[in-house]
Amino acid sequence: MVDLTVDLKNGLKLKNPVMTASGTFGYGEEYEDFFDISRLGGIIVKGTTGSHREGNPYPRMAETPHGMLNAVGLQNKGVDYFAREIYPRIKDYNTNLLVNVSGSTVEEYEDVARKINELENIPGIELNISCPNVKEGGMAFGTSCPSAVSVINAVRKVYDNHIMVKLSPNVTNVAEIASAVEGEGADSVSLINTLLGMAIDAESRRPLLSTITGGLSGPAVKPVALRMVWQVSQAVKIPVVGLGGIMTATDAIEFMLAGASAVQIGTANFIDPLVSVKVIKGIEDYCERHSVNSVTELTGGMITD
Amino acid sequence: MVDLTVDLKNGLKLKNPVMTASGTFGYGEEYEDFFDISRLGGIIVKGTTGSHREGNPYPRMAETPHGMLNAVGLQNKGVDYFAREIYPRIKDYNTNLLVNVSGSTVEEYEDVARKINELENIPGIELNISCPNVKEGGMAFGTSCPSAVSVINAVRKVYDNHIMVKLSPNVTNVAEIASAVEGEGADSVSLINTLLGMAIDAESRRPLLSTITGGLSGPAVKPVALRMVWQVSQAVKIPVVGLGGIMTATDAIEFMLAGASAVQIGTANFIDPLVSVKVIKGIEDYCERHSVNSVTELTGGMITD
Amino acid sequence: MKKYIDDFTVVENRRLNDEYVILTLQLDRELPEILPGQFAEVRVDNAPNTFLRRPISIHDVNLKKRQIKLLVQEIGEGTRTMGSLQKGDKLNLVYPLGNSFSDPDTKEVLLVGGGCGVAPLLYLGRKLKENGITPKFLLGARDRDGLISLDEYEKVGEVNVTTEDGSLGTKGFVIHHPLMRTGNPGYDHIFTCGPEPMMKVVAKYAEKHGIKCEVSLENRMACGIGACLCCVTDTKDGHVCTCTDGPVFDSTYLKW
Amino acid sequence: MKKYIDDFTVVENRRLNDEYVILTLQLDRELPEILPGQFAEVRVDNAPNTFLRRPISIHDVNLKKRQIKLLVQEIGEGTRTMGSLQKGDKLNLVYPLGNSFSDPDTKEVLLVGGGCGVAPLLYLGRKLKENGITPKFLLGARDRDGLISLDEYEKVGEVNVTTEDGSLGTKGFVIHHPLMRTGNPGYDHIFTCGPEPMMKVVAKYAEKHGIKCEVSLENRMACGIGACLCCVTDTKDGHVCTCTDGPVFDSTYLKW
Ligand SMILES: Cc1cc2nc3c(=O)[nH]c(=O)nc-3n(C[C@H](O)[C@H](O)[C@H](O)COP(=O)(O)OP(=O)(O)OC[C@H]3O[C@@H](n4cnc5c(N)ncnc54)[C@H](O)[C@@H]3O)c2cc1C
Ligand SMILES: Cc1cc2nc3c(=O)[nH]c(=O)nc-3n(C[C@H](O)[C@H](O)[C@H](O)COP(=O)(O)OP(=O)(O)OC[C@H]3O[C@@H](n4cnc5c(N)ncnc54)[C@H](O)[C@@H]3O)c2cc1C
Ligand SMILES: Cc1cc2nc3c(=O)[nH]c(=O)nc-3n(C[C@H](O)[C@H](O)[C@H](O)COP(=O)(O)O)c2cc1C
Ligand SMILES: Cc1cc2nc3c(=O)[nH]c(=O)nc-3n(C[C@H](O)[C@H](O)[C@H](O)COP(=O)(O)O)c2cc1C
Ligand code: FES
Ligand code: FES
Repeated sequence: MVDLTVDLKNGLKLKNPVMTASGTFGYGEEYEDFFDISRLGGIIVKGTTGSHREGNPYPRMAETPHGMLNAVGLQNKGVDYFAREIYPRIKDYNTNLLVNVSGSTVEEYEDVARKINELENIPGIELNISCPNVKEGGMAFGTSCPSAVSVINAVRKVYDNHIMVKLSPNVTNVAEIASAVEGEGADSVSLINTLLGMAIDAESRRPLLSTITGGLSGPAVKPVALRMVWQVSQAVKIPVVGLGGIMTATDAIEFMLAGASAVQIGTANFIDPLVSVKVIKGIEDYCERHSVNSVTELTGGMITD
Repeated sequence: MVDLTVDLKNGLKLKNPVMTASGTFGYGEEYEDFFDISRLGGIIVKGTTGSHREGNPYPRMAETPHGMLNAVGLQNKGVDYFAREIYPRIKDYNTNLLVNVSGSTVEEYEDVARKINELENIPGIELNISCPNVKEGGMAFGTSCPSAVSVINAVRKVYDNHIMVKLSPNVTNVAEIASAVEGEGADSVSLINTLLGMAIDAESRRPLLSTITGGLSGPAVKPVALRMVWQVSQAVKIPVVGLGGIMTATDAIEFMLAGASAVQIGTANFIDPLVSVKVIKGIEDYCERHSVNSVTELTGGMITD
Repeated sequence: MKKYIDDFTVVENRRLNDEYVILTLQLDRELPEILPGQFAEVRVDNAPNTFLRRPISIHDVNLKKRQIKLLVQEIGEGTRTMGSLQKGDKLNLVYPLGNSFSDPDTKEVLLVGGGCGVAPLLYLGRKLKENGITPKFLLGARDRDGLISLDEYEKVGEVNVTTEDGSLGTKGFVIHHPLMRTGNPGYDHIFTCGPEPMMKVVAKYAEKHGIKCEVSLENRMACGIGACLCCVTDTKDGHVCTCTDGPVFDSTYLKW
Repeated sequence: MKKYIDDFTVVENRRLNDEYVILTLQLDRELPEILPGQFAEVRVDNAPNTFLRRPISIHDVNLKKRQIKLLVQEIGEGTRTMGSLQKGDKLNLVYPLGNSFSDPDTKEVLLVGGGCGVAPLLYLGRKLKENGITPKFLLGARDRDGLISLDEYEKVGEVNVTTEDGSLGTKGFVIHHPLMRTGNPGYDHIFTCGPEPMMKVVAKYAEKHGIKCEVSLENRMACGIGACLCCVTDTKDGHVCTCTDGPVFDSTYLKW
């Protein structure tokens, strides 16, 4: 029997290293028809902000080679609505529910985190300082050390449980930012959020997204994500959660070998709603085949002699 | 009849906007069997350094979803060998030959540029301050404004003809770097060079490249490239040359609509050695179909109202 | 309604013309309930540039044979790959998705379709007929070749057609058909699916004459199940998902 | 040698076993000259995860019929897609690529192959025979199922085999075959193609006994024509391209 559990510390224990990524798995409910979602290591729910947001105008999505661009722009009904209407429906899932927290100002991050702090069955938040699809805040916080630090510092004061910080890949030196947020008390980092991209329809000469640019995800970005996970895991001591283009168990294992303690699956859920359970099973099979007793042995297991 | 000519200024006039990208088209000779390479708008020959370089150990290549990683590491026989042995063989091609110039130090860039300056049939150089596959110099020059500036400044003093500066996508703010090199007298900028990526073989647990990380190219990177071309073309007045994942005429047209005056084709040459002439033809057809008299009308023609 | 992921087997690929095929797909067990207006997210294998699933309406359902039909218009790599499927090939569907056309309060209904928007109207018409309502169809196309398998619709109700070039039926758009002239139109509920400009004029006409009008929207979809929020449309309640709150909307609810 | 890009038509796909197929491809015009040891870069369509071409050796050439054969071992998506091609399908090749096995100065030659490395040896053997040299083959595999279409090789020369499990021929690796024992070996030129560890022991044996040895290397290739410099191998002259300076090298030239 392979031990699939992973302890990300400060209250975040996963039954297996597979979580679903924010914005791609709704509140979990959307996938209930397909499988028992309590089998997941964790679910990161949608990006949540201080108040209701309509998100960006339509169109918000474009397909690209082995990937997609989105420009959802954090559409959500705000943290109070979440706490009142959604939390009661989902709080008893037997898995880790993390709320992806976003904001336009440091105060907004703080406000949302404080309110989530009061919800008992939420073991942690994922601080999204890397959303490329909002005009204010979002990615701007995650692309420089001082601004990243200011968010973590403020949130750490009001939030007791696990803080996972989601990093932007749209930077020159991701390891530097990871170290900075580690220094402010982040419990873990997750990466990557989407790469800023763009698509045009040559016939109409118009951008395919209402916002012109959007966030690129899917297998196309996997090589970049893997490289960043490797760089960050060498720079920090806190656990690293890897994501970006994971479609199969082999992809997930690659992220763990590069240094991730756990992984998240995003875009792949759209193509195969069952992908996350298949990945869990595939990791287990791999461990058995390679006589790995605990999945934690994979973390950073890349051989580079 | 569509006018396909593009004037990139300071001596670089293209018969059409399609060039081939450095490191993917050898010295042109490799493709002579397939078509008349004088039909190209230009050829950017291999990365050339001050002296002979063996490049990185094998393996140097890995396939990724809709892309590839390479870690060639600027293997070349040095500028003197180029001037003595290769230049005489290729100098009479009836197209623009640009030499892609690389170095580990500012002096090396300067040295190579000075020597190329003496070769009559080379209308320009492409300054590669963005190679991710060398230990020293390379991308390091292209990821901060001061170091980029130092290279352009030194080379501008010794090189009279067209200087195209090739930018790295591995930065937080590519427009800022583009503006900085424009300020130092660059005649044009080309982008993107490869995105730093990585691939692992899960079974052997080893990286697929000898250098662990390498440069990602191909359609996977196109959305990022297009976005950067758009950002840069709004920030500078000098011409922008767009590349990254172009496989078809439609892709090339998208780059022009986003702001490119010309394009380069890289990885696609490996899949279809005839791709560049097909793209030229496709651009011409598009212009006819859309009643565009001069291809220059496409540049920046994206409609964003 | 519970959603499923299933591999269907292609039992027939009937090519109607250059552009359109009807795929008949069979399941190896009982079909779940499927409502008219619902769609499936189809996974397209072996199409190198088709990454996401493709939303396709349920064109027809035969519970006894455990078969569904898809009417596919080939416009890109995904739909062309579907169009080239052969008997025995597998096709993976996430289904049934979306809401559905409502049960009308009246017996006088008009089903207006254009282009591949005629797809969901066949199953809708059949269901209406089962419930004792004989619908009228008004189908529009560029030319006679664009009007496909009319015989199937004729089995269900009266079929009226328009073509832009006048090669069949009334010349012009659906809105130019006598059925869409003012004065007692003989129906008080319209269901429409087709190009957005068409649906907009139909909806405007309906609103003007106090006729209830339900439209079935298309949108760029990634998940099809309400998880990604990519497919929003603007309504009186702000942005809602076309894939779960729709694809069928009362026209007056939309910010058109 | 001039290189070409051509669409070939599959005229036969002969499945040898679970793992191997032989594709016979026909050109609609005269074939250019092709040398033994050369390869083609094959474009694999309809395989979503196969982006680059795949290098495959020329297994056999029939100028009169304008046909070439490829022996394909299915190990991944690209080769599996090739293996599933059917009569009438098209396959786009950039060819002929690389150098070739040399013309030996002797009449006593041994062709040593392992796994899918036997592929180029058939055409080589046939060419040698045309030039009055009857080659000996020594072919190795894991088991008897790995030894494929031996009859074709037997038409050309004496065939000796080894299998790791002893299910056919000598038990062990090619190096364990009597032909590879010291003492008058009866040949003074070896051509070998197969897994690198196999070629290394063969080359070491040859060097020790003063026998000339040419090896055909594999490598990860992007362009196949010397443009990308991805496929280097380390030699006495430093890094050279396997695709243009090779794939055939004198074993003493390599830094093994
Ligand atoms: C709820 C719903 C039901 C549908 N029912 C049917 C049906 O029954 N039969 C049918 O043939 N088609 C139907 N469609 C449309 C179908 O989904 C698209 O034609 C298909 O996704 C195109 O895929 P492709 O790979 O062939 O083309 P692509 O190469 O992806 O696209 C070709 C062109 O079509 C545009 N396009 C692609 N997808 C859409 C879309 N969803 N909406 C608008 N434009 C798009 C692209 O921008 C591009 O210009 C439906 C769409 C929706 C949302
Ligand atoms: C000059 C040359 C001649 C060849 N001749 C033949 C031939 O006649 N018949 C034949 O079946 N094969 C031949 N090969 C090998 C063939 O190119 C690979 O098997 C093929 O590219 C694998 O593609 P795939 O998509 O099936 O597998 P992939 O999914 O790409 O790879 C499957 C596994 O094989 C490894 N691999 C892929 N390509 C290579 C390679 N080029 N070298 C070593 N390992 C690789 C991958 O790392 C992976 O572990 C030749 C290779 C070269 C360089
Ligand atoms: C439609 C969509 C919506 C997303 N919304 C969010 C979000 O609200 N918050 C966030 O941190 N990341 C969001 N992301 C990013 C993903 O969580 C993930 O970081 C990214 O997609 C890369 O992973 P993938 O390639 O597995 O999808 C979104 C991604 C997509 C595709
Ligand atoms: C094998 C290979 C070698 C390359 N060598 C160089 C080089 O020497 N100098 C350089 O500036 N760019 C080099 N590049 C980068 C390309 O010129 C180009 O910027 C990049 O591949 C993106 O374009 P593409 O997606 O069309 O290939 C190389 C790319 C590849 C794939
Ligand atoms: S397509 Fe994902 S929410 Fe509608
Ligand atoms: S494969 Fe490109 S140089 Fe050999």
